[in-house]
Amino acid sequence: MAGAFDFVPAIAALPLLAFVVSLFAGQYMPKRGAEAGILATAGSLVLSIWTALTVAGITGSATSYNENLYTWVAGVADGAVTLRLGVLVDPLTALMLVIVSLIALLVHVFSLGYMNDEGETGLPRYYAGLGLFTASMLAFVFSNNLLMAFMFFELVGLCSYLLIGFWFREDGPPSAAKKAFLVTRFGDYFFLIGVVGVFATFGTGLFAPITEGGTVVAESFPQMAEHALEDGESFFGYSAQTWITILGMLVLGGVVGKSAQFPLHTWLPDAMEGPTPVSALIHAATMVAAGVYLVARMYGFYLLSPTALAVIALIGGFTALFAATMGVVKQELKQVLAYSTISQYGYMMLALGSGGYVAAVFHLTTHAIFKALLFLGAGSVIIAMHHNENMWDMGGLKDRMPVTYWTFLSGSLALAGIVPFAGFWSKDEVLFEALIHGFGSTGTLGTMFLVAYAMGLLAVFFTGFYTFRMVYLTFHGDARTDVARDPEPVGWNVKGPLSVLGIGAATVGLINMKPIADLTGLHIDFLHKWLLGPEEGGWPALTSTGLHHYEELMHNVAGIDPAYPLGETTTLLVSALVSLSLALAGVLVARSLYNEPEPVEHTDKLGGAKTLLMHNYYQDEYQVWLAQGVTVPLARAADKFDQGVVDGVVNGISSVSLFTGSRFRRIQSGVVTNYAALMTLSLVLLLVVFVVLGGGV
Amino acid sequence: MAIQTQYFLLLSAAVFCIGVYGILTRRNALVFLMSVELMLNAANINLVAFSFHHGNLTGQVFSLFTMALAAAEVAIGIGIVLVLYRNFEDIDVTKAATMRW
Amino acid sequence: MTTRPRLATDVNYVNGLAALALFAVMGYVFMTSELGMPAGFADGSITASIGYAMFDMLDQAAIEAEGFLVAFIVIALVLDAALDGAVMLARREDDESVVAAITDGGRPLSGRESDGADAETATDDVTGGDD
Amino acid sequence: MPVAGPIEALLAVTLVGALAVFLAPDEWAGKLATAISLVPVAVSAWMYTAFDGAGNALLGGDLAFESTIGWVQLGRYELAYHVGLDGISMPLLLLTTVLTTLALVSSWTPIDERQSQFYGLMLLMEASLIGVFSALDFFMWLVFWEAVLIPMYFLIGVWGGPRRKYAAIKFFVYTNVATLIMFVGFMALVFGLGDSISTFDMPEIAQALRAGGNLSAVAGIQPANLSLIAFTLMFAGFAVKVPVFPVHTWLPDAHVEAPTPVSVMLAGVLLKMGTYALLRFNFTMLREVAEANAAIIVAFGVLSIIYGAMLALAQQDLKRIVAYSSISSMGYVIVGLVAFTPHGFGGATFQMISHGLISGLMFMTVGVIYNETHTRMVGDISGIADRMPWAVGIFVAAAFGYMGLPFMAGFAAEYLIFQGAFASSVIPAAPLVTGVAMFGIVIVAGYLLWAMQRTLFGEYSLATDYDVSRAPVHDVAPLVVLLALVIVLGVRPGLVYQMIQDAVNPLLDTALQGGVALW
Repeated sequence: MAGAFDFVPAIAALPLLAFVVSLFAGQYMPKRGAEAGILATAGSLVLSIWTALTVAGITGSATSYNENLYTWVAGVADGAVTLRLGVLVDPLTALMLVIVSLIALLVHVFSLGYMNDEGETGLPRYYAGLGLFTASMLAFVFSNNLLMAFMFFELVGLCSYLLIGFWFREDGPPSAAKKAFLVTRFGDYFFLIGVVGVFATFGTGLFAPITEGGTVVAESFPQMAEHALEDGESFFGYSAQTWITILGMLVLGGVVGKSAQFPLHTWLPDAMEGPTPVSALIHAATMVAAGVYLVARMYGFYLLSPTALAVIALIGGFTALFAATMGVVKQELKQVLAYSTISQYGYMMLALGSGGYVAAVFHLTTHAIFKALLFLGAGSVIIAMHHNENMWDMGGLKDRMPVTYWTFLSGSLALAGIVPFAGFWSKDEVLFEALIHGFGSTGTLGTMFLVAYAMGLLAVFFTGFYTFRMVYLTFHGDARTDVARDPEPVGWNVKGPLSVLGIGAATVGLINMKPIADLTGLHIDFLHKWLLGPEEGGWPALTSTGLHHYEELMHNVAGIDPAYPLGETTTLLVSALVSLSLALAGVLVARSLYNEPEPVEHTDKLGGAKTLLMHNYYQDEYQVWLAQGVTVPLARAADKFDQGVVDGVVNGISSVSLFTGSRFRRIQSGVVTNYAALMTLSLVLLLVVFVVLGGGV
Repeated sequence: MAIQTQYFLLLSAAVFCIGVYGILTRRNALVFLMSVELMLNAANINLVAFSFHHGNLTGQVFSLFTMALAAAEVAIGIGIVLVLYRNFEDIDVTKAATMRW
Repeated sequence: MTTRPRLATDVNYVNGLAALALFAVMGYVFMTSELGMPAGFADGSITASIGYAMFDMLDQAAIEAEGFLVAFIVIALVLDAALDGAVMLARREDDESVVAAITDGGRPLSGRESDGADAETATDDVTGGDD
Repeated sequence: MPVAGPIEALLAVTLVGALAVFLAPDEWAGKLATAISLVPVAVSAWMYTAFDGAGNALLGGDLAFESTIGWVQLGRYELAYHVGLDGISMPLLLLTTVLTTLALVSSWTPIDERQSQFYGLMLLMEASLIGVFSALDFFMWLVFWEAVLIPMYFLIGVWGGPRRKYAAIKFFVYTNVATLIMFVGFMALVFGLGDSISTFDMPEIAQALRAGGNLSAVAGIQPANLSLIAFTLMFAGFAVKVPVFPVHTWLPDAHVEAPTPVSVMLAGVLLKMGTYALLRFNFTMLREVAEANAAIIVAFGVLSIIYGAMLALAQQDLKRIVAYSSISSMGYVIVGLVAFTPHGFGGATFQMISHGLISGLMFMTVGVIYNETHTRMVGDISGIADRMPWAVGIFVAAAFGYMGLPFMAGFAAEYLIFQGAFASSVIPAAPLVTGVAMFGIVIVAGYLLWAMQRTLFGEYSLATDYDVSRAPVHDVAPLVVLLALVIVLGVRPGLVYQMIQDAVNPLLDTALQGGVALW
């Protein structure tokens, strides 16, 4: 009987079909290809939900699935690895599939309002891009090995490029698209080395072992690494520990690029040049999550390297704070959201780095919902404002577009981390995990976690501040421009997705209310249980991607242990209260500064810091300098060297031969006498040589 | 008592070198032709000498052919000299220094 | 023709040294070589033998030789051709267009243009004189 | 064994076809040549399906479509007409026939004078290329190898750009001198082998060399040094054709001056002759020397990758950009070959095919844009995406293919090369070296994205006096075919990789010892 797992490839195949249909037939369709995309993503959503239900054990017996389906390159000789594409479904995959296909569907619907109703041209191209993106992203999610993940990782990068550059007639979008691809490519370069390295080291890139009737037929690379570590093997002249760290850091390069972490975060704010639904889908909810998802996917590998974990935590914590401070001074709506996205992914990295696997996945889920909501809300505002994104030109939109306002507010509360909205639960858990592991882990690792935690905690305040600065400037006060006084109305296709997500942002946090669970003893931490799996047997035994296994590794290999300085419950409450009060403080400061009919800019009070923040800490400047101030002159110098020296030698050789030729030509005077003399002399010489050599040997 | 072969060779070398000398030092095309004639005859001397040396008449027959060829060569040579004179108003071989004029 | 060919008197003696050197080398070689005494001819008429050799009648020749009939014919033809060539080259200027075409590399020279009729007669003459 | 096999048919059709096209009137020479060239495509496609070879041609594998005809006795050596295909040459042959047809179609627009001669020379070149990839007798191989230069010389020198004479002569002299050097090296081996070979048959020579102990001293040079010298000379000779830094400078000049279809053939097939020969001669016959000198060879490869890419970054001419990036891409082949791993060899050979298709596609696309704009300078064109959407779309796809986008042939090739090189036990510090070589994929993205942004996107403007309109169908059709091939091979590399692997694996069968390092 064909179960849900047999249809998993179709989850990606449907949007791929939509891509082809939109590209070639989109111009003949009434909605220019949107129909295909909506149908396909709806189909994907249904299949994803079915898959999730199967994983939950409701609609089938098997709760996980891991098969190689396609041999991409068969290695014939010994030692030649075989590269395959396959499907891995476990609770993490199922969750992510549902998130991605849900948001993709909503964004497709929203696009009807944002793109079709606005009379854009080139829509088949747009929907084709969305379709290809959705397909690649979903395929990335259910990839069962690292190479397949990389391949689709690159494809989503391509789609990101195509969609950011959708308005190619202007100067900005193509440039931003180029930057986005190039910066992520730089990260992917390290990722690719990592992929090659993993295959060369372990001969496989499987995330989870493949079993047949209970016996393992193909081991996964995290497991092999684990064994190698136990056996004290060495690879390429390094100890297993060092080598695993190196590989982990290399793969992390791709993660940092895609998830827009410091220092490769610079592309994401620029990427806001793309259409807003694209920003919602790609640059907030899904593609940017790919990096974090990848770390979660191969978490069993990262747990073997405490160094890599510390780096992930520090990058995450720093990025969370760093990006949040930049979000404080931005004037464009989408820019604020972009920096907020960077910051929030920083939290997820922080969680992963400090051993908070569930927290990271939880925050990934809630963030996908509320950030997609915020972007779509921003899109709605942008439609209303005739594509003016400057918040200082808005104001007072609250009464004129209530659906947008209330949903946007729901998302903002979630983002700021106000109880009981989604963001509170997840962010609190992230910080809590970092805190207890920081105290519990030994040596520098614990210190690193605490440093990262401190940065993350501080960022909570900024998050609350910039979120509500945005809300107040956009929706409250008096309308500051004519457009804001009379905004363009938005249709059902905008309000529908907003409402769905608005409710989601308020409620999705309920899936894992850990503090409540701990306090009351109720077992309502569903996500935790979802990722934990059954105690004995079931999918964790097959895939070894269960939480139990990770906790063992944390304890045994990485030396990460929880510790509760104030007792378990008190620590939990104090942690939650601290972060909540910081968030509220941020909100209140924003309220006091901007919640007035005619708000004024307060950024001047920051003094020198304002310039620094407005210029994004000169991150773009130094990266542009690296490209234009170092690489381009270097290329020019290489070109000069090539033209002058290398080719100069070639031309020099040819001119030497031309010169000697012109000299030798003078012998050819045309005078018979000279020829005769030369002949005679040569004959004499030849004879003398023969005589000397002893006569014709 | 016949004369040793190398003396014939020496004679032919002398005649040949006189011919070569003429070609090298003179510029007059007619003198060239004469010099070439000398060189051909030096070859003839060689042919006859070796014919005698080996007791085989082939060399002598060949020298006859050579004479015939020399005649042909002179005929053409004189013709060329005439053309040369027509084109350059002179028969100085150093004047005709290009293949095409 | 107001001038006539004269012997060039400005002789280049330096080049002549090459000829002397050649003589020295050849002389040295010849005089140091050990050829031994000549074998000489067998009895019989040398002249008659040459005649037989030329006509491939070696069985009648008194002295050893090889047959040269083909060479003889070839030489005859060459001589004939050479004489024709000499005549052609030596033809007067008036009807020289073909000759000029051969000797000047075909480049038309100003003042030496000849009309088509002349060229044709020249061609006829050349072919006609081929005997 | 039948004497007139499919290879003979290919040679006959192209040669007779070339003659027929030479005699045809200019008006329909292009159509005639294209029609004729479809025959080799069909024949080689049939050959692909009927391919029954196994193993490596030089190392005693079973050859497909083999035929041998004795020719002349040259001293001790017997020269023969000997052709046959193995898993390495079959895909290259297919590449040649397909690319020739597409290049012929893409010539219809830009070639507007002396058509019959142009198309005749193109077919002549196809014949020679087929010969190069199928010949197994050294003498015959050399004849074809040199015969390729002649049509190429005229194609650049007659139909080229303003500096065509310089470029054509440079190309000809450079590659010809290289052949001479290579020839000296090979002859040194032949003399060194002495009595152990009696023909110039490449399999016989290769097996004699691989067997070991057959080389004897020549002119006082000991066998080990002799093979080192021969290796160096042959490497130098073939490196020019590839081209490898620092003997690459003929390439950009030739590409810039050559008309589009000629560039396509030059980048698509002619460069592969160099790497094909390297694989057949240096890395098959003198494996131990190659292994001993792997550090130096891989340095040349890595230098070519990075240096070529850096040069491409500095160019303003679209064709020059692609030309320099070809140097970069061919550097990957060198790295793959010298790794001496299954995927290294296989990936390198696969890269020959994939680069042939992708660079051909790239040059054709640039050509289509040039046909409409009459300029190739990045600064002169902007925003043509509006005017010629399909051509631009394909340009973008081709550029991403060049950058190694997954599911396109370039990614498969490059990934396999990296995989092979990383695990190499021959290259010193293989992971590090591979990592450095891979940086090429970042630079290539840099210059192609930059060029695309400047030329394709933004507001429409053009520095020349032409009006850009949609490219004609016969210009775009070859692009579509090539793009489809690139994607098919990217999704299913096994279509050719299977036979490639079968042919390259015997190269690794026996470990040879005793190579002498250069230092």
